[in-house]
Amino acid sequence: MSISQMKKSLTAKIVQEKIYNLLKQGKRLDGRSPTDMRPINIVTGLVEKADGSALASMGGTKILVGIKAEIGSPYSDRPREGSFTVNAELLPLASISFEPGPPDERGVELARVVDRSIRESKCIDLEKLCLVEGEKAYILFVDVYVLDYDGNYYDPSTIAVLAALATARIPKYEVLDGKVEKTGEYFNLQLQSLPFTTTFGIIKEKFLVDPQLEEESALDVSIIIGMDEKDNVISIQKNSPGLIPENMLEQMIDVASEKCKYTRQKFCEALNVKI
Amino acid sequence: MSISQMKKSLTAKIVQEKIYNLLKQGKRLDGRSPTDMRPINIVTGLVEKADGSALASMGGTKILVGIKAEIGSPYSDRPREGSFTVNAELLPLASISFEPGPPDERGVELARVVDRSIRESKCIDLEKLCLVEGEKAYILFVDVYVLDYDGNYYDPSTIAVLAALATARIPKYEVLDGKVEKTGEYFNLQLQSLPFTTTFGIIKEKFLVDPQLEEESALDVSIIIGMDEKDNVISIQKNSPGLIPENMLEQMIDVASEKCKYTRQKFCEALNVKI
Amino acid sequence: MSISQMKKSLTAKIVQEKIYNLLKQGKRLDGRSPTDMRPINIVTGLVEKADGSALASMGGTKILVGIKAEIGSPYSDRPREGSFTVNAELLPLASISFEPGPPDERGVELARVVDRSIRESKCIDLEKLCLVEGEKAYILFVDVYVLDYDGNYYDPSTIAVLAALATARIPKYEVLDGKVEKTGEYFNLQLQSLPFTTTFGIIKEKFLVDPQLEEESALDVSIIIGMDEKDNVISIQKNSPGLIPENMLEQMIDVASEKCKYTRQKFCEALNVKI
Amino acid sequence: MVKDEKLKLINEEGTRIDGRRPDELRPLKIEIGVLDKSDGSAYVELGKTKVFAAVFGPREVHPKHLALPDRAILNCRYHMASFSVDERKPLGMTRREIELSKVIREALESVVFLEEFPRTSIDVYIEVIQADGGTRTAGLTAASLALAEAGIPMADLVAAVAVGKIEGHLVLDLCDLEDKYGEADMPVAMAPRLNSIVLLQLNGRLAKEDFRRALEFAKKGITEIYQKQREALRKKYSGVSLMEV
Amino acid sequence: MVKDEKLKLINEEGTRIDGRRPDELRPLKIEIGVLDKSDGSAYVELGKTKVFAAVFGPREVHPKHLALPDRAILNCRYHMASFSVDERKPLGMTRREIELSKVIREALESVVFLEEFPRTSIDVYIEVIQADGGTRTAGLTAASLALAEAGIPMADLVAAVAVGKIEGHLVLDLCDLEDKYGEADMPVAMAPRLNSIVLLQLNGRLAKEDFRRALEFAKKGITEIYQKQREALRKKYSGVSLMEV
Amino acid sequence: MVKDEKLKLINEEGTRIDGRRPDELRPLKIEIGVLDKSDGSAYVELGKTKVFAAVFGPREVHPKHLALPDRAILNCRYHMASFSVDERKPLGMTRREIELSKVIREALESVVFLEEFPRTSIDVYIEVIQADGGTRTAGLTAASLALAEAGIPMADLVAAVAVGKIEGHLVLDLCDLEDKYGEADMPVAMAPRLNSIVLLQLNGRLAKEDFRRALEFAKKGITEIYQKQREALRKKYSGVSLMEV
Repeated sequence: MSISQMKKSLTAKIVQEKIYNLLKQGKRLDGRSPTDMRPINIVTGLVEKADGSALASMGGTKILVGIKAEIGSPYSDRPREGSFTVNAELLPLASISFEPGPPDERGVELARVVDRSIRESKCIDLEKLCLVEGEKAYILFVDVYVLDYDGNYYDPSTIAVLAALATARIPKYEVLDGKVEKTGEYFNLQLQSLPFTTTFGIIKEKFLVDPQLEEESALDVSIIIGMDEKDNVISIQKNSPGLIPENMLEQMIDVASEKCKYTRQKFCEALNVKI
Repeated sequence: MSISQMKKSLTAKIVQEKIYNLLKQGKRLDGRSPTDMRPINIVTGLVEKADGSALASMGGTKILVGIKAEIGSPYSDRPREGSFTVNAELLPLASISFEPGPPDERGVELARVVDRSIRESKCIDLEKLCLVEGEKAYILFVDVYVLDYDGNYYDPSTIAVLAALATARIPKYEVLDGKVEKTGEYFNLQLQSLPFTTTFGIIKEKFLVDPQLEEESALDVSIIIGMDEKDNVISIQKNSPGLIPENMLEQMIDVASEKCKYTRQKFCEALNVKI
Repeated sequence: MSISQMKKSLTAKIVQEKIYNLLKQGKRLDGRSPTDMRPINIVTGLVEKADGSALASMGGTKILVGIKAEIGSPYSDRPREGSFTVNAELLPLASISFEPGPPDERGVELARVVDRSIRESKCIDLEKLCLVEGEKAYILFVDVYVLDYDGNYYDPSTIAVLAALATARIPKYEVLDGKVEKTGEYFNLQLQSLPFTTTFGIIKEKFLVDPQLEEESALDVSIIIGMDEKDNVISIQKNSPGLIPENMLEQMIDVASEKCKYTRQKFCEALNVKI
Repeated sequence: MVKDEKLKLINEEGTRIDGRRPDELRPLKIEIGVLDKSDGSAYVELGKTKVFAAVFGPREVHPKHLALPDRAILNCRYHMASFSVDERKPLGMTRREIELSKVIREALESVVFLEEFPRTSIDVYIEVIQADGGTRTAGLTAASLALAEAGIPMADLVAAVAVGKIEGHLVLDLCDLEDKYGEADMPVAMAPRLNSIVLLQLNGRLAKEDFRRALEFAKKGITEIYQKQREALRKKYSGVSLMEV
Repeated sequence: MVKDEKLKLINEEGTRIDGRRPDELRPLKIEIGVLDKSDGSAYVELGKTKVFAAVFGPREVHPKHLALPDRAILNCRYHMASFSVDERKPLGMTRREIELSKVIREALESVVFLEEFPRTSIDVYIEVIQADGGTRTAGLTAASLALAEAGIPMADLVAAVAVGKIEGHLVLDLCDLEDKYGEADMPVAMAPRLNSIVLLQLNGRLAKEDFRRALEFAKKGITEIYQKQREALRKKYSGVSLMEV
Repeated sequence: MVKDEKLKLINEEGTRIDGRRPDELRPLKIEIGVLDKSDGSAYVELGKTKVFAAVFGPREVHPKHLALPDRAILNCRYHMASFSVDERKPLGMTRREIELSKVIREALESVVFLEEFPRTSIDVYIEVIQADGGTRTAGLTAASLALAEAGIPMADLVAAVAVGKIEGHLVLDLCDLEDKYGEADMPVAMAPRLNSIVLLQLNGRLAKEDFRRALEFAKKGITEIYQKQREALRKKYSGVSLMEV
């Protein structure tokens, strides 16, 4: 059962008015322009026990991602491929609005939106994750934890997941006499695509990207657009109640294309990767 | 923990008085006689993805049943038999008194009472559902959904289950080199018995069958009696608080015998089956 | 999430004062001296369907333990050993303060503290519970139920578990042509150690052992100390909020040593075992 | 369960596997007041079936909005110890336990004067420590005594037993083997003084003609149990207790 | 899913596996008021996709402290019958169902005048009885009609359909096979009179240039569905009902 | 875990596998105020053990009937990231996490002046992002700092460390390997200024005579940690922060 949580109070309306007035002048509360993103920081490898890990921040929002590889059976309809699973938890230490307990609908939505970008862009070569056709394959567990929440956990989550994947060192296994054993060697995942997302917030006929917390609570509606390096749209999620005027969409797609490029560049600089 | 929900309010007592006065004249709120059932309607095969399905209604109460066959292991103490499992959900769209979430005690009781009729009447020949002794057998998942609830979901649930079973086309499997594969053919279950139930409601020293919702809330007590075509009692469930005068039971067994015959006849007409 | 339940009311403070005044005179509410335990009673074998069972009481606190052996796989890092699992339930019939439902943090803590004593004392020879190295081994399920709760369920739980283990008759299995079957014979576990625990309650600078319910609610803090027959400390658990003056610990260890010896003696008498 | 072909549940003389006659109860042991911390409690042993029951209340309802203005809520949990059955029962409530909790509660609601305690709850806990057939009926027999000890007013005690059919013979008080391999199992609970049924279930096949006789068997057993319940209550209140743990 | 190499989803003439043109909807059947006990209900069939929706409310919120002082709470549960899909869906809500319940609820919140019913809840239940692609959009189409029948005031009806890409062609209203083996699936819901999007998701790869055209396809489908919704409402209120169970 | 026979945890000179002396702590790093959205937070690294803690409160209790009239409720959740351990930990709270949440909460309750904030709750969240032994003690060390940063009044800071026995030697601050293959592990938390124990557990075998010495070792470690905690708090309030993400 999904329960509505929209409660736009009077205060929120005053904040909205303020943000809207700024937007009309091309400005925002924290000095950014409507299409500016907050600073991106990426630290990888801080969890040595994970096979890949990254802590990414976008402004005050911090995301920790860890990856663990296990050996399991391939899906029966994809015998030549390994698989991956994305989970996300909105940790209660990240925000007064997050509760301890199993992921609520927001956590589930975050996991599924991140999963969609990774899956549809085919950035992981799943065929390389097969060990023995139809019998043994790698399963990657990608676990996303929101550590500090200052608005927009979508974009930095995708960044952290890609950083963890890009720097992961997966233990190699081999099958000897039917037994699966570690060889002691490692391999890299060699990502085939770098899909990023851009989160948009709309107030009246104006939009902005990467809303911080105060903005987020004042939005009329928000939407996430994911794009790969070939300018394909690979994921969209309208993730709040509200009307999106149909004629705004194309413009947002254009901005998403530009912002995802920007994020990709920052990502590659931080990880010292060529695009 | 099972929690008492009996709350007979003043209104209920007035309704009870009214129904009781009618009963004394052999009448009921909707014009039926005390031992009349509401009209029975059965539609089969509307869910093509199920291996068998039926939508049965008794008056305003509508039940949807679907059957899926899977291949699994036989129980170790019954190596030569397949098996079946009945689940029931009181869907929240069926009634203001049903809540979303896992089945509560009413849903569990419904599933177990229906299961009991099917199991004890041996209407499914479980030995025909064995593929390889001790290793592979068919498992039938029989899922019952109450779609619209106007009293007495027991009797139409059994009808819908039997209709789905009687018209099911189960995909045939075969075992080739240790692998289980579909042959592309189908088989029918050929039911060995047609057990139906009759739900009784008692007010003071009078009883009626197939209570509709308004009557149900005014009953002193209710009981379900299941019988097969050989006049065996195959399931009984007193399913509400209240006293049943011991000397009423035999008479109710006689009426149940007659009503189950009637239901069986309607069922066979609807499905165009001979008894 | 663990939620604080400490609610020391005014009444509790008055009771505390009373108990403290008695303690200063070396006395207690029920006439015991501070280091006296309540009478211990042990009945074994009352659940014939269990492979081992015992009902132990310490004063008004009654614990029922049953053991069931099953055959499963050894842990991959301990291929030559069987295993055991301890579960504990604070049954709602034992106390107005226990709720039905899955074990809360108190039940979990009880199970883990009992488990720790059994595990760390190595009283069960796990290597004797291996059937086929790396493939088949006995798993013992040790289930602890608190039946009547008059304070201190820790010490009698350990007694009941050891009594059930000491008197258990485990069905022997053998592996024939890859199939695991009962031989019809039984074996005893031959415990290698008899670790008992002593529960301490502290009020101001005084302590007592084996608090009954009224005392328990008046304690400043409590701690459980487990020791084996060689005077090794094998488990400690501070199990309530509160400060333990560091200089009281050594003295409590000495008393625990003495009390565990006493319990061991009572245990051996009751079961007619030599130490 | 596939019955071993050689297994005979009842011989030509009508003697059952444990030596009983068809209409004979297993040895019955009843103790009242066995658990100190509840408001009322009882222990019932019927052959190897062993059951505790305890009652708390009437007490305040938490959270308060669940309380009923005109009567008490009766809660009931029927629960089996994991080791009470042949194959270890996993932790948590099974669907069977949920169903039996409901029918047992409804049986008790039939006799307890709930309207005397508005806004409160009465909580009944049944713990089966060994299950050898007839646990719901033994549990109900015990629960009714626990309610009596707790001083909860009732129109009558509830006494309960199962009746069934094995190899064509009607029998009283089935043990586990008879239940498993028999043709029918019918648990019955009555308020004997009121001549009324408070719990009735049936599993199996019972020819219509057999039903009346089965009910007579049940009534015979229930009368005996009711007698022993009253005796135990009398003994309790004359201050003699038997159980020693 | 690995697509069988011989499987052609669309041929050179632009004909799809079920014979449709790229911009053609599957046969659509709409019934209003099919479930008596709810305040409003609807049944929608789009090809083999079959969905019920029912609405309860506005009604009191339980427990009361969850109520909002200035508006109604809208609850929504999207749920699939276990047998609605090829592989039996286990009981309980999957993560997919949880996500879809959220986006569907948000789509409905976009049009319902919630502030007219402070301190109440409006509960929307969607049951998918057969899933052949487009269940969330069919569910939304049905839910919006159920709300209308329940008399809940809305700024507009919501009409919804999926659009996607298969073997390089944009197509309207994907069936399950097209969804599985196609390149992209984009469910779209609109409040047509307001020219606004209320639900939008995308799964797959859609070149930036294709996006505009995909949206046009969706709008075409939505216009047709909207038409049929209004017709069904008209028919309902002129007293004719088609469904017979 | 079966220890590889060749594995030596400590050599004849008393040097441990990571080069430490028996009574030496691992490198300790403390940061305060690392998470902006909580009322207080801290990060503690002890060797490879890495832990975040954050505090919210005092704040209103929901639902209200859980509030206590005379004091604050202290809630605590100790939780490990799935990837913090060698074998991936499944999602959800394990029994170990439930137990540790309880003993950590009780340690904090021993020093926090709860009676100053009646009818409120103080919520402590500990997230272990890498576990290499001593996570509960590092978590407690961090939680106590987070409480301090949140301005919650305490009788003292809590400092904590484990002490244990490996191959016959007492050692301070066990790493994972030493914990797994050693003979005993005893986590200790103290309110040092009060000379009092607030958490004490033991797992393993420790001869009675060893107990006093083990406690001395723990006190030595706790004194060092307490020193660094106070330093970190001083540094925090003089405005210097080290952590950069």
